[in-house]
Amino acid sequence: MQINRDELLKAYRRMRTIRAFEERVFAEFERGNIPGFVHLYSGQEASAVGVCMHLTDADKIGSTHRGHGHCIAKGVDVRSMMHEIFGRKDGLCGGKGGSMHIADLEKGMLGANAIVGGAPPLAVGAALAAKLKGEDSVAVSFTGDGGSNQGTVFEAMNLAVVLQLPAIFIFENNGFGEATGHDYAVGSRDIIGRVAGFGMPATRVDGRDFFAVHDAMGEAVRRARSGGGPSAIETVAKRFGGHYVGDPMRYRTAEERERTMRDDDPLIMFRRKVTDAQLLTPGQLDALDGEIAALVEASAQSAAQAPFPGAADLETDVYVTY
Amino acid sequence: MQINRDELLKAYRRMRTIRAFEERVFAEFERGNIPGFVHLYSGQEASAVGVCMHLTDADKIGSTHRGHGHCIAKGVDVRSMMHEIFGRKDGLCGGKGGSMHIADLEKGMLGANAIVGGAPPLAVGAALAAKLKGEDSVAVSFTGDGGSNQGTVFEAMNLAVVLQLPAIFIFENNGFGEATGHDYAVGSRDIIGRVAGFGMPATRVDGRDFFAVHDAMGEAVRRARSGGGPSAIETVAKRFGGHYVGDPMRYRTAEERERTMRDDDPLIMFRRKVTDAQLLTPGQLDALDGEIAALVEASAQSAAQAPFPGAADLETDVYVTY
Amino acid sequence: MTQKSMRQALNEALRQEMRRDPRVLILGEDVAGGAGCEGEEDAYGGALGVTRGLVGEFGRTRVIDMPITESAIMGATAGAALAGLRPVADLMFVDFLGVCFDQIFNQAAKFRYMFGGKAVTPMVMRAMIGGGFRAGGQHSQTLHPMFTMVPGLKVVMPSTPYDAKGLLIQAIRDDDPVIFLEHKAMYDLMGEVPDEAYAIPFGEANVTREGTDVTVVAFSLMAARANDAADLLRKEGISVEVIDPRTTSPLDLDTILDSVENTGRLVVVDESPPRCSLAADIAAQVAEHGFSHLKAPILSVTCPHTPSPFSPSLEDLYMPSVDRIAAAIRKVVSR
Amino acid sequence: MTQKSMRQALNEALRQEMRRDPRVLILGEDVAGGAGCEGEEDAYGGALGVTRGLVGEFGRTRVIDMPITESAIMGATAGAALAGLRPVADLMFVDFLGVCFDQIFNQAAKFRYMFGGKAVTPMVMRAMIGGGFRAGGQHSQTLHPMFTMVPGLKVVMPSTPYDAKGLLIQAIRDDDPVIFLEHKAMYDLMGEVPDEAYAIPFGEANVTREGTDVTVVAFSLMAARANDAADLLRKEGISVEVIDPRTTSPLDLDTILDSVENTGRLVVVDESPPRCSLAADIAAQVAEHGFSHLKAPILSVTCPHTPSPFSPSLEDLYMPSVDRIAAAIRKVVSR
Ligand SMILES: Cc1ncc(C[n+]2csc(CCOP(=O)(O)OP(=O)(O)O)c2C)c(N)n1
Ligand SMILES: Cc1ncc(C[n+]2csc(CCOP(=O)(O)OP(=O)(O)O)c2C)c(N)n1
Ligand SMILES: [Mg+2]
Ligand SMILES: [Mg+2]
Repeated sequence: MQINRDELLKAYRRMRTIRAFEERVFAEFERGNIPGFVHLYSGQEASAVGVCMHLTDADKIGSTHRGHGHCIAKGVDVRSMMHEIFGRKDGLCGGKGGSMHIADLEKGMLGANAIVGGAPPLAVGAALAAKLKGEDSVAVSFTGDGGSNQGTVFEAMNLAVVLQLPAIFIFENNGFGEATGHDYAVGSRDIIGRVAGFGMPATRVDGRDFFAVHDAMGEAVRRARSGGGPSAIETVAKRFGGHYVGDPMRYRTAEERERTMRDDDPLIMFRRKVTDAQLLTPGQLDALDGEIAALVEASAQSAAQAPFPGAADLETDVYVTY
Repeated sequence: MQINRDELLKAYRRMRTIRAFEERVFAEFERGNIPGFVHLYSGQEASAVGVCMHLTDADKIGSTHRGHGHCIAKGVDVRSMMHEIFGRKDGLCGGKGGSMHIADLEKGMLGANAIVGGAPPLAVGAALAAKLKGEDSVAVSFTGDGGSNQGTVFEAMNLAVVLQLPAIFIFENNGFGEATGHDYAVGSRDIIGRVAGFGMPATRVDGRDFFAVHDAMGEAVRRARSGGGPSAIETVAKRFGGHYVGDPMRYRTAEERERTMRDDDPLIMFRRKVTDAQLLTPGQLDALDGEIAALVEASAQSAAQAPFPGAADLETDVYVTY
Repeated sequence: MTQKSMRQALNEALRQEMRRDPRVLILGEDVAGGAGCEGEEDAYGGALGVTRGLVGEFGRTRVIDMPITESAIMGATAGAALAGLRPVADLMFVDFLGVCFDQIFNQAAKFRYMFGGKAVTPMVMRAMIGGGFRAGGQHSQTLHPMFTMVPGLKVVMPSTPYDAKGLLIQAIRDDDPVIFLEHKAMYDLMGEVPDEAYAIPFGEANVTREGTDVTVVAFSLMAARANDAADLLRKEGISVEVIDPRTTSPLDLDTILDSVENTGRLVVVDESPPRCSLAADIAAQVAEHGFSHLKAPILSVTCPHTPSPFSPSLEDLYMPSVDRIAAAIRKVVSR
Repeated sequence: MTQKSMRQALNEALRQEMRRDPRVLILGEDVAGGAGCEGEEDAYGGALGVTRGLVGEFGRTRVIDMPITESAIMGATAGAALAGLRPVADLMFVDFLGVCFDQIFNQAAKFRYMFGGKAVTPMVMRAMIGGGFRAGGQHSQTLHPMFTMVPGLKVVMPSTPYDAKGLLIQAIRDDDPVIFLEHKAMYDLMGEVPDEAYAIPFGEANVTREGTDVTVVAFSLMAARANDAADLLRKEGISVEVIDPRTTSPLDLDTILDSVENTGRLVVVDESPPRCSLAADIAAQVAEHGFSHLKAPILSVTCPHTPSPFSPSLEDLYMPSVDRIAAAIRKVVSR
């Protein structure tokens, strides 16, 4: 475990923030306060955070429809996110994006993406920019198990290999693409094996285990920053909830879901590891939990009160000039 | 060599017909008698013929922009093809398709395709139809080395594996995609290895050698017809000419091209093999050459005299009903 | 006749055609759902439940869940059609056409012409269109003008459960590639729908309100809103004729021209940004062929030239509303 | 000023901008050519030679040959632009948009709006359009209406070498995603082109012939044909004003309306099938905003509602010709 106490606290803070944020989003959605489609990340926190702990604001990530976790892991402001998801004028994207299009370019977050397979080509472009500018930054794309079949993703990987770009492809295998099992949709039943055939180092890790993800990503980032080209990582961790908030989840059994939420919780696993190894104390973690709860509470409170955008905002922000 | 004398004659006839047909097309194009873009297949004859010898009219093929060879190998009428390429009203497609869109659905030829990566999804659909109808027919798609990178191709392969369809993916590695080498554009430098990762049997064969192609295809077809699912074959054989007729070919050296045309000619290789093994006599082959030369001559003559389509043809054939 | 929702009407059309013709099959992501999962089969029945129950009757060989690979789906649909099936593909959100458009517009739509009239490609592509779900820029578009533009495609946009059933049956029986666009805000709309199968021919407009002062042309959800505007304006003494052409390609221009001949005025409502829209298309055809009847400028009511916004406050301003339609009608009548 | 071909003008624009700004780079299939081959570098310089010579000056890090993966190319272009470069992608034939449209219309075009005005995506997508090459259904389209329709995109269609250079420089300097459409039949067209760099602003039409009887609006190759028709009709005593708006989005509607105010008559020429075309778009805008000036129906001269045919005899009938344009002008003037 080559990671110091401050970093462990930061990792836990981010994972817990994702969880708390999403639990609140779920509740607010159920209450009718959040419009549109919302896809929750709970259960997969170790993937986003294990990956993004290695990244600075200069590094870029491209995300999916299930983007809250990636945003928070990348350091995007939670309050602005909440306002955006509530559709408010002072949200991160002025209320024009919403959950599926949250972006924060200053943080290197190139956007959630409501098109499955949308982000990998974009991340390859960002990696190209880094290489051309002679920077040592990297670009990361997140794709689901379902999305791993999309043609755009394969094209992006090939291009990254051809140009030897500092791009890292994360495949988040959470068991399902909507209501379809990954073993059905991925003909080879081996996402990362198929990826390896594209000619880049590719590893599968336990996506519930922050440390496993963190280690694999560390290697991929070192490789990319030093000109060693692209890599891929498959993180395996089931989502706790449905595809979207409101999904009746008939394709899962109650037992399987309960088992998952009980045995596969990345936060519990993290807490156990760091307290067992006496790296952090339960008290430290509890204190963070409280802090985060307050932050999320305040964000939701202020979001609910913030004004909506109005007619004057409808036609702005389409072009820089027109 | 599990192939009888009649079949050998048929194979030679088809390979020679492709060569003779294309030599004539080249000459007619240079003379200004053929409009549009024309892509020649010379040098790759053993690929199309080795593959299509196993197919009946009930089996389907989907082709590329370089489709003459596939058509002839599939048994499409040479005269109608020539008329089409000349843009005449009695051409195979009424002059509406041309070289890049020749199709003959009665022969199971689903069309040349001017979109790189266009055919594999179509072939998968044809394979699905065969399976659903309970027929034992198969569907084959041809793709180039350049096209092997296209997302649509990867998607099609995955789908064929998921649904275990009688689809066969032929990758014709002729060294170049336009003016780009395949080792550059295929990041893994291993087309068929990358394909194997999709979860189907995949073999690379010498695409100059009819017998090698024929053997590999035999196995793939048996597998497909008996419900064993999809396969892939990479046939390696350089094209003799440029990407299109008129290509100055600056990306090749004169020596390389001469060497290729001298040492890698599938027709010469075939002739040597069958005469060495005393399966066919030079006289038999020469007789076929003569027959084919006459056929091509007659086709070109009649094409040059055939009438063009006119105003009454412009707006027909868009819909069945409208 | 029984009251049925648009969703039920569509489901019934699919079921009846699948019973009638074994060549009809359904392809799409989660058209059944539950493949490779521990839970139930038929867990989704399509993203918004239209195909629910069909896998139970027809099995997974005819209701086929697909990986998230729209190019492969559309291509396989086209290939299967060329090879003698009559597939109905579900593209889910129409916004996804961007990842598979080649198979639709360069392949399926062009086969017949490029192959000299010898190809028959009987396929239906169902897709959900439209705003109102607060789904943002990539899940709220209509995109019907992009399909209408393409020679070789037919484009259907039903506005009632009755039409939805009859038009979908026609689409399945039709020998050409058909894009069938379902407004996602209309699935729960109720209406009278006969139990038996019936087909509504393409290219025949429905005059849903007769009137004498102004002609309003609108499709899908906008047809409903145009009817509401007409009802509203009747109280103001304005007599509005509302035409729902039901299919954008072929388009029943004759009915529109006949109406404009009577009214002299035209408003076209289109849930789409304005440029190269269906509103523009119809306005232009009338400005060419019905010019002498026109007493006033042709007005269009469309979305602005912006992507679809997420926030409810913006989306409500974005989509043509009954108020905006009524205002345009008042304006054109005052000329 | 020196005479240069359209091809040279475009090449010069790229070269000068690449010299000026190190963030400008070129991505596309065979934009250099020869990668991984035994023969020469720069073997293609783009399918029709527009980028020839640039790899020699700027190297393979700035003139990048791409695998045949248009979604990756367009996505990488958009991603690179978001990350601070100013890429110029070569899509080759515009017909290939079908395999990469999502990255153009759902991604690049929408970033700025969806991200609340915070994204800047300065990218140019060059593509070859149009008929005349006998290239058949999948290599002869123009497809500019599909781009014009999309909020967030700018669309350029130059008709002279002079305009081509100035508009391409503007496109590269522009902060929004720009589709730059080059008619493949015009690369050898010669014209006066200044040696130094200059930018032509978007949204400013060029009145290429002044006239009083009828206004003709046309872009790209059709602008040339419209000018020829105007010259022809001058001899018949018909005074034609020809407007080439040069960009379809933004569109200089004011210049068109001013002209129609004078002439009272409008013909729009568009190398595209008619439905939801740019011809329809412009006709509709004039039918709304210039109605009171109109003395006659607005006529469109377009391709028919069919795919592009291969045979020369059909393609010549398919594309709007000088004769068909002249006939439409005569017709509208006789009213
Ligand atoms: C191109 C495209 N196709 C389909 C969809 C609809 N869709 C949204 S999410 C999703 C499932 C994605 O599964 P996966 O990639 O495993 O991600 P997860 O939802 O499990 O995080 C689908 C099919 C879409 N948004 N875009
Ligand atoms: C989608 C698409 N992209 C690009 C092209 C232009 N193009 C036509 S053929 C070709 C090269 C294809 O190379 P390969 O697949 O190796 O086939 P080959 O020409 O060698 O037979 C290219 C780039 C196209 N027709 N379609
Ligand atoms: Mg998943
Ligand atoms: Mg090749």
